[in-house]
Amino acid sequence: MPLDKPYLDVPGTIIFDAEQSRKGYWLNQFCMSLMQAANRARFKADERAYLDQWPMTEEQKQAVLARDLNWCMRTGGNIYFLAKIGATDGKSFQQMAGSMTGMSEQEYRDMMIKGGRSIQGNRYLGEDGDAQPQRQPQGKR
Amino acid sequence: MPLDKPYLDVPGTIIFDAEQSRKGYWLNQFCMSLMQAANRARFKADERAYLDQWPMTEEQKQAVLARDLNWCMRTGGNIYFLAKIGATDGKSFQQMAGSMTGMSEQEYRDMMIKGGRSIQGNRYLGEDGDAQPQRQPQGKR
Amino acid sequence: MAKITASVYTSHVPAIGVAIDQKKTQEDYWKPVFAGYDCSKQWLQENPPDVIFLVYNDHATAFSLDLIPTFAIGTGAQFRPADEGWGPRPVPVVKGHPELAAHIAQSVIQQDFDLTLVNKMEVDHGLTVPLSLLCGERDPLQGAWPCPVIPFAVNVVQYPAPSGRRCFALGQAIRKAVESYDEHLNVHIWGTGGMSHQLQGARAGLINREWDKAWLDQMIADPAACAARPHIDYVREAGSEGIELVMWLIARGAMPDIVDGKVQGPAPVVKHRFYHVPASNTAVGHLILEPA
Amino acid sequence: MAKITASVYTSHVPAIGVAIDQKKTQEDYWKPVFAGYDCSKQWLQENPPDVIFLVYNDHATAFSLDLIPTFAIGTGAQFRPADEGWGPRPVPVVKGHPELAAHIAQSVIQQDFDLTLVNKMEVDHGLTVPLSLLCGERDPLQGAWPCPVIPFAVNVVQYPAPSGRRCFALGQAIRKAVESYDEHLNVHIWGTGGMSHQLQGARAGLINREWDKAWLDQMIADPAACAARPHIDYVREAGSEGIELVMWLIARGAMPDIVDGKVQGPAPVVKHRFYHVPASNTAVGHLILEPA
Ligand SMILES: [Fe+3]
Ligand SMILES: [Fe+3]
Repeated sequence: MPLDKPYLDVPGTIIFDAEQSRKGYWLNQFCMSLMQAANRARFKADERAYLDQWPMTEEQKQAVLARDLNWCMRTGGNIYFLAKIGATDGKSFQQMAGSMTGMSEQEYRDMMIKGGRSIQGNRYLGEDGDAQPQRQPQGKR
Repeated sequence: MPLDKPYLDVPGTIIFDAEQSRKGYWLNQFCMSLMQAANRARFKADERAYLDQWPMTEEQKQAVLARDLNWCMRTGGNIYFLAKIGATDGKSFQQMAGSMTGMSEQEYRDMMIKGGRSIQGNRYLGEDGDAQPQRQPQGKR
Repeated sequence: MAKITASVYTSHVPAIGVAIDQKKTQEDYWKPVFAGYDCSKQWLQENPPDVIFLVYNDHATAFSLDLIPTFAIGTGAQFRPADEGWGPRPVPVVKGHPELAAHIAQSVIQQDFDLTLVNKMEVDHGLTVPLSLLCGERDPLQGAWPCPVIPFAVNVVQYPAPSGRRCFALGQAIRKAVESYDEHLNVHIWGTGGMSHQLQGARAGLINREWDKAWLDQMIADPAACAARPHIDYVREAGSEGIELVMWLIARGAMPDIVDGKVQGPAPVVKHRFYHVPASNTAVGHLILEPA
Repeated sequence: MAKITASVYTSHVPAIGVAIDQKKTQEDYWKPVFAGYDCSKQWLQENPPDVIFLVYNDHATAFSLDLIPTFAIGTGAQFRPADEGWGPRPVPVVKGHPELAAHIAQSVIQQDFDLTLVNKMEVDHGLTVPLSLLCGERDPLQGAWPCPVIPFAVNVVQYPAPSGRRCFALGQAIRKAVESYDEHLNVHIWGTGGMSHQLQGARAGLINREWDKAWLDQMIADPAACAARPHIDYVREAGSEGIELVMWLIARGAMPDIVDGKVQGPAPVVKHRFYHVPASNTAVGHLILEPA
């Protein structure tokens, strides 16, 4: 894709563009299916069997089973779709977002109450903010 | 609807705008259902019973049962939707279009072979072309 | 003739809906958020609209990857609250205004905006949370929203969203459309989403208070310059989901000080301005503007 | 870099598809219609595109009244021929070009066209009849269309369709998008539908030969003026379904003589021009233009 992608040098951030969308098509469509209570029940009853009904890659299935949202995103997932998995698990958006940082739930919540993550050092890849690759995972654990 | 509707003075012509679309919503959605062979079979087996599953007006149902496409259009039908009824009946687009003129199939076909209906007198309501209200229905029958 | 008499701007954080639905609005964490909307509720009661034109984005709810409209206008008679995975929110069905919606659609398409008309869709927290914030709790069955709502969904899920400039121009087209409607109607236009937030990856939780405040200042006073900002500014400075703010520019463009894309009248009156961090992952911004 | 090397224009009458599928092309009624495409088939073989960008309208097939996009671009990998009520046409599945389609979508949205992206849809006679006319019969299972096709659907079913001017501007945006694609690809753009026809009411069967010919002359030589014609001209002069002709202006706008909305280069070369009445209810028009 030769179009300009000025968003590739933002640390810790994957922009959901056409390329990601193509890659994640079935993963995201699987997520959409969890908007029906009956499907959520079927998924909970046997996650693997439910996933196997979708033409997702094995890696996408593993990422879902592991509830590793960063991994899901690398395989083309988008957070608004993936949120349906979290909802099925009874998780809040804050729990989901926090789970991608390596921080504990309490650490992430405290960071937000203190005003959220600072933009300092987190604008461009190569700076030294807490979202930069060299500082992952975050948190004390 | 206070928007300009410059198309209201064209004889023998209903433009499918938002107002018509609202009026014909369920009639047209019923027509869409005939794009599935199973639904066509159910409709053919008992037309009235099939129509009664849709929240159409009684007049719309009567218009469909009568296969009166002009009547269908007055109740909000659009020809591209109504064509699915014709298709279910095994009719061609030419048969459907011709059926709205009062001409016999042969008369309409002959008119088309001779170059179609003339625009003369058929641009504005009040002229004297063959599509004007005062000259309906057409055909020798 | 119909008229746009106010524009309202607010974040539409899903957790705010959860807090309302689970009666947590008086908890310490949530109190300051809802306090910021107390005078807005009062204002809405004193300035009741006949119709709300509500700009929001669908969060992978009504639109899957099968079909993604850039701009979708709800022309249907009603829109049910969607089940986003937690079950539908316990709020009333949203009644539309098919006649005005169809009128706006026709006018705006003829002004070269390529809308998608939607007669059937469910609406998610992007639309219902702002209604809850300004209208308060409403019983899902016995209750009702105070007036009809025309949902207007903007794609900000799959890149590229429409540009700020495009959204700003659209607001102007919507005002022209509303003002050409014969019936006397008092119309509010709401822009929702934002402000700074990021819901993904190692940068999740990003908040940029200074940027948000400067953006608000500029949007009020120099909206054409604000509309000229490229997407990457939002992503870099306000987080990947901060891009939702382009929707505020649709409402701002519909204010009567804007003529031919420029400020040509007195700035609108700021009836209320509120900013709070955090609500869940998000910086909450809220603004009420009335024509001068 | 990719390049638009030709534009093709043709009616897409459903009865033509039926005549092909039922092997009636050599009957007296149909012979002159298909004869008009003989040299086009030859031309296509001698000038094979890598991709066809095919502008057509959906005839209440993929899009019901639930959702009506003004402009929808097919970004999926394949598109099945639809069952329009007679059963699906026995023609091959249409393979898309997701990469180029997504590239064009992104570029054109950034040029302020508010597209709807569609990954899943079935295609009707509006798309498959032009392919059959220029590619000939193809076995639905063993056969294939000669190259990938990007479907581009324009709303002309529910009024208002996009204006001729909007369509003409869109064509220019599509050319810019194609020319910014890195891979070397030879792209044809096809505009389909029309010419004069009316399928409804007492005026059904209307044909306006003089108007059609004058319109073709003007579209070739003075496309900006042609694009300025209001919808009502088409309805009044070319029948209610004659409005489909606005789609031809998208293909015409993509020719390189058009810069900033005006003719600024030598007119394209007319490789072939054909006009015949009738095919079923319709005046068949067909044109092949190559950049000068
Ligand atoms: Fe949002
Ligand atoms: Fe057509």
